[in-house]
Amino acid sequence: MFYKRSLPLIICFVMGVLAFCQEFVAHPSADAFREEMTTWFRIMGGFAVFIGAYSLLHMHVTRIRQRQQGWGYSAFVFLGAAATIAAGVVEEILKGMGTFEEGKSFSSFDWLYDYIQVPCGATIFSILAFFMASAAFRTFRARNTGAFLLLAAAIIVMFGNVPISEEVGRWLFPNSSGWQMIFPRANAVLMEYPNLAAKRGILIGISLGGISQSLRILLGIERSYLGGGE
Amino acid sequence: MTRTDRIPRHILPPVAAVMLLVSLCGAQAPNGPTSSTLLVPSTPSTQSTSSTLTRPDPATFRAYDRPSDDGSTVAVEWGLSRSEGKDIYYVVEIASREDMEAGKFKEAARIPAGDGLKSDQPKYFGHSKANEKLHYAGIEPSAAYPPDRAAIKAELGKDLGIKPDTMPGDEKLRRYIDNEKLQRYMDKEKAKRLVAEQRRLNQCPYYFRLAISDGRETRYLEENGRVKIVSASARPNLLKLFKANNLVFSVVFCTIVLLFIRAARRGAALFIRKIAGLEAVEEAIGRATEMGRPAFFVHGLTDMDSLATIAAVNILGRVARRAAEYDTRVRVMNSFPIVMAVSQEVVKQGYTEAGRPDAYNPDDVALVASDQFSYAAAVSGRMVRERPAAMFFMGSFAAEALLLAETGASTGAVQIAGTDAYTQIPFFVTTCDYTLIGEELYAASAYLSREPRMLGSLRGQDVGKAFLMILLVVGSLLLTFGVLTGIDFSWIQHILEPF
Amino acid sequence: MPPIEQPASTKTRDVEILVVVVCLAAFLLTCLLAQWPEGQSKVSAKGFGIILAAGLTLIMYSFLYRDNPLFKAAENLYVGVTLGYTLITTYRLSLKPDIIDPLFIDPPTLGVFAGELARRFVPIVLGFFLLTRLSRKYAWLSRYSYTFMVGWGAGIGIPIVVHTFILQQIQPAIRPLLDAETFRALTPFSWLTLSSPALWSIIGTLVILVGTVCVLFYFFFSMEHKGAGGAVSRVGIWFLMISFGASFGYTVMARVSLLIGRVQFLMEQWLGIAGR
Amino acid sequence: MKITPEATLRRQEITRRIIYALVALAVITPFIYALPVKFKPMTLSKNLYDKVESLKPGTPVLLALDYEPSSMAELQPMSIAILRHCFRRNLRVIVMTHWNTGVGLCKDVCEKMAAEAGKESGKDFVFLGFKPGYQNLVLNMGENLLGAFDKDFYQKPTEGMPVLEGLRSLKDIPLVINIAAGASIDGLWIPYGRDRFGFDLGAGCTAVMAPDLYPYLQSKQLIGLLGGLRGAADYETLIAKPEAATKGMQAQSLTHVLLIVLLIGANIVYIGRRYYGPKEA
Repeated sequence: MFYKRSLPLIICFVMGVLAFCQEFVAHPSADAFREEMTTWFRIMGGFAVFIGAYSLLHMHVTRIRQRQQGWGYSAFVFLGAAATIAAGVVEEILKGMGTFEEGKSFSSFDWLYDYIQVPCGATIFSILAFFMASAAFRTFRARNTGAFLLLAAAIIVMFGNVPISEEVGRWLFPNSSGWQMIFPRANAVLMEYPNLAAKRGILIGISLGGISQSLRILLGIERSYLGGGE
Repeated sequence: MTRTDRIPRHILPPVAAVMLLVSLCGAQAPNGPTSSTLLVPSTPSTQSTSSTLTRPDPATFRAYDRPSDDGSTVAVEWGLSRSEGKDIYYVVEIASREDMEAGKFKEAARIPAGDGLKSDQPKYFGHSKANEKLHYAGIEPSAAYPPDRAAIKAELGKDLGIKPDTMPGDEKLRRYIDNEKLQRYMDKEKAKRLVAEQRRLNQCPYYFRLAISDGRETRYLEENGRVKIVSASARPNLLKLFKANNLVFSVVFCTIVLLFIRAARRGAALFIRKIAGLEAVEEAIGRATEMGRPAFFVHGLTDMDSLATIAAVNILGRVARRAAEYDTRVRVMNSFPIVMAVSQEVVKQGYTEAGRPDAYNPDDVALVASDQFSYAAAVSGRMVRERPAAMFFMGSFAAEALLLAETGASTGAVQIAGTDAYTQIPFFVTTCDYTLIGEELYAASAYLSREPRMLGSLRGQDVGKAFLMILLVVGSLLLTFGVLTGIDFSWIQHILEPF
Repeated sequence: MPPIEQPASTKTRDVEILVVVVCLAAFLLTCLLAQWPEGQSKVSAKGFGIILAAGLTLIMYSFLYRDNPLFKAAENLYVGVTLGYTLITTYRLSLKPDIIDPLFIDPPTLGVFAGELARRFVPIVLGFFLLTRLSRKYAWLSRYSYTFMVGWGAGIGIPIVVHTFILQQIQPAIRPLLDAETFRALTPFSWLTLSSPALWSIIGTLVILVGTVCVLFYFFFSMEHKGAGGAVSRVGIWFLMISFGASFGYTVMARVSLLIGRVQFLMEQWLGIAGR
Repeated sequence: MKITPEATLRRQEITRRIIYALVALAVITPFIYALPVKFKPMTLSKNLYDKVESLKPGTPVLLALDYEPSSMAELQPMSIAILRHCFRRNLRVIVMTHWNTGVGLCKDVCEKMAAEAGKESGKDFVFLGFKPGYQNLVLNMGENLLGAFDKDFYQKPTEGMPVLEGLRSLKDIPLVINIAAGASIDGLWIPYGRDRFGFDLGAGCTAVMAPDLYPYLQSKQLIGLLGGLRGAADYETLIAKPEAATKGMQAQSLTHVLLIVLLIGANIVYIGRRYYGPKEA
């Protein structure tokens, strides 16, 4: 129990206090300590990736084993991962043998990245552009004053941000160069005053919440990071 | 250097008290200025009697360890001269002990007159008015006296057991050691030792003298007919005093939060305002009852370790209880097994509290799908099929928020959302009838659960917010008043200055 | 755990998919292991790549019509490739240069090896502890790794948050409504004209001040928002809504940009219709 | 009036698909018929450009490209434009990323731009690749840059590289430009980098994040900001080399107009119905 719960909480507290204090210490030993610790965490960061990978693979293994709906698709995850890892390993071996030249030899690893990962990754969130258009027409409504203000601001921003607003400005006010830029300027003013003020308010609120959460973690009041178990 | 002159006079008493404490701690740091003045016979310099150059008051010329730093810099300061103007500049010269005895000085800094004032360095010296009348140069001695690279290399070779005549690159060595590896290792190690050596050199005693020049003639600062030489060595200081405001704020704020958490644990009645979205929950369930259709509760896509999910579960407790009382079916959708288990427990408890444990159906709490778009598609499908009369979206959402809320709105249900994902709030606001924004979600959860941890933190944060709001309003008003009347209130900005 | 509901008709389909997967896998692996040389065969790797990329892009967009097997397959393939890529790059750029090279490749002498090992021993052990989270029995060991990281992060986080998000943000927010120079340059009533910069500067500063304070007050929970408080909080919500509107507009812009990026790819690289 | 769920559903599906088709049309048309678009760069973009322009040749600049394929449409044009500008000004360019899924994109843009400008890796620029650690990596670089990256992406030792000559830590770098999706700017480079080590920070971000960064612009924690594709187009205009982003502005304009029309039209009908139409049961 001591080793499983109390000692980790004590270490957390001690580390936290040390980390807090080194911020206020001018002595070079504080810098040295910071460098040492951040080197540690940088190295440990490399291991953390494997946990994420494992839990993802594990999820798909479970899906296949339990024959959950759409379990066949999980095979594609393994296919993609296996192909990429194989390509990467082959490349490392070739590099070790000296037959692979960076930038000259054909890299199947880069090929998989460029022609599978990049197009899929780049496309998946662009689908939302369609959904937004449909939602804009079907459901985004000025239900109350707040939503009205929101939509009005959104329209100003959406219009002011694209070049066509300058064309429209020129068309509406062919003679006054000040008024021609009215839409981009409206956008800038909206962003730099009311938007800034609100974002700053939110930011300060979140920060205070963040500090109190850090404090709870330090003192062992919040301990969900320890994971389950006793 | 006195460190009190960066602390403004008008200051809130508690802040002053803590700062005083900090100052006292700082005074114990091994940074006593080790400066002394030496006078050596004036060396004949290019002096002419027809000079228009007036030298600054020699009494103001001092060198000392710069406070609040890591021991890399010696501060040199002197008063303004009467002949400051264009083309006139000061030269600070530095010498080690041996060089000083031999009369050899090197140029360490060249400061144009009218520039390089001590008041330009509020980080180390504060905003005292007196600083505007002093010039300042921060001198890093190792720039003038760099470490001896050859010596470092020789020493490194000795440590590795390599004789200086078989250093890497040498034919003899290449025969039995992987030369390239050794070279690389030595490069790295040398760089490391160079830094250490620089640090050591910075902290040796050095001697400084000051000259004023207009490009044609140079006149050294003299005292009693001799060139005035001052000496000092840099020392690492213990505390960064310029961060005192940060320390005070952090400590005071953390203490307040802690005190409130303790108070909440002891059962103090901490008030939380009514939250409009929560009131609407009752209405929405009432409407679902009237229409005889179910209510949907959709969790966000984070596991049980996120604050938003914890808050969502607390709100689910209230929803389930009301639904049980009104005899309306509530279906919970989520994507993590742990969240599902907790949700089942909470719903069951809600039914039990309402006195209808038999009406609880564990199948109403379902794991729908695990990844983002499948989740959105699956939940949307159910919405369309079952046409719920009330929808609750609680937790942390990402891009799926848009899809969920859109489908929900198109079924005509009353929708209530709550999320701390600020990027998704716009979509909820335009598609839902009520939205709990950011911290409101946590507040709603604390309001319902009365959990001391959340309640205390919330109240502590409120105190912080109140303090900052008052500071903003009062500070701005005082500064405006200051501009109108000419009274200097800039200390308000100075105590908040972040470094 | 109750099983996720499953329509009966999908079962046969899963088997079909599996067959397709195996065929694809065999094809791809042959290509890869043969280290497909650029330019030697008639279909260059790049050309085939662009066709494949265009195909995947179109498959992704087929989700707009309805959720379909091809979309799901592409999505899962993407997840897999990303996973493999992450693992390999992490090995290449983190584990290899930080652990393997300095310990086993670079040290010229045994003494240097010992020194490097001593420096890296704790983080490597903690790194392995991190992996115990995957075991049920030894998962508690991973707590030691987390506790170091979380403790450090929380401790350093407090002063950094105060510095960056509170002091740095509050300090520029506290300022006089008009600065001393503008004030001195003012003649009576001149600031009342619409074109006077002083007037606009006062309004601007005031908007930021009022907005920040009102938004903070909206998130202030220790007081009922009634009367004056209610008014302040209402102004706060208006400011919030305007800022959400700005976020909304920018989010729409972002998604449209992503779509444009894909269309650009399809039109220019795949179809070869070069726009102007 | 009783409408079956199926009928409603079908009607909704049809509307939905018409709108999808309209959006597709709005995006594709400008690639076939070019629209005339002229625009003035925004002040925020100009500020960043001016900063880069003011640096003397040989000044080190760190480019942190923290994004992955999912936001490359917005950010890759920025990286291209900024790298081109840096190389044109003969700055010493150091490139890195915090995202391991973005390594390939960074490598691509580095190699292409270097080849275009005739720059040599290790001498004129260096691509450091990826390291895990996020804020710890930034702190680590702030103490010891070469310790954090003792080899570059191509596994060449960084010690002794001419491009890194005299650079011990982030304190020696006057300008960092962070092009980022996600919380990299306000979560990493401002608190752990800029505010501690004192360099100037310029940023390019996805449009989603841009509104959140305005407070830092006013407090001078950021010296300039490129927001989304528009920011990229601005930068391309500023360096007089219009490419993908500038071309994309035509489609962007058209699609925004379409969306605005849809939004306003639907809301006018909604408000009209709500105040003048029959009340819902």
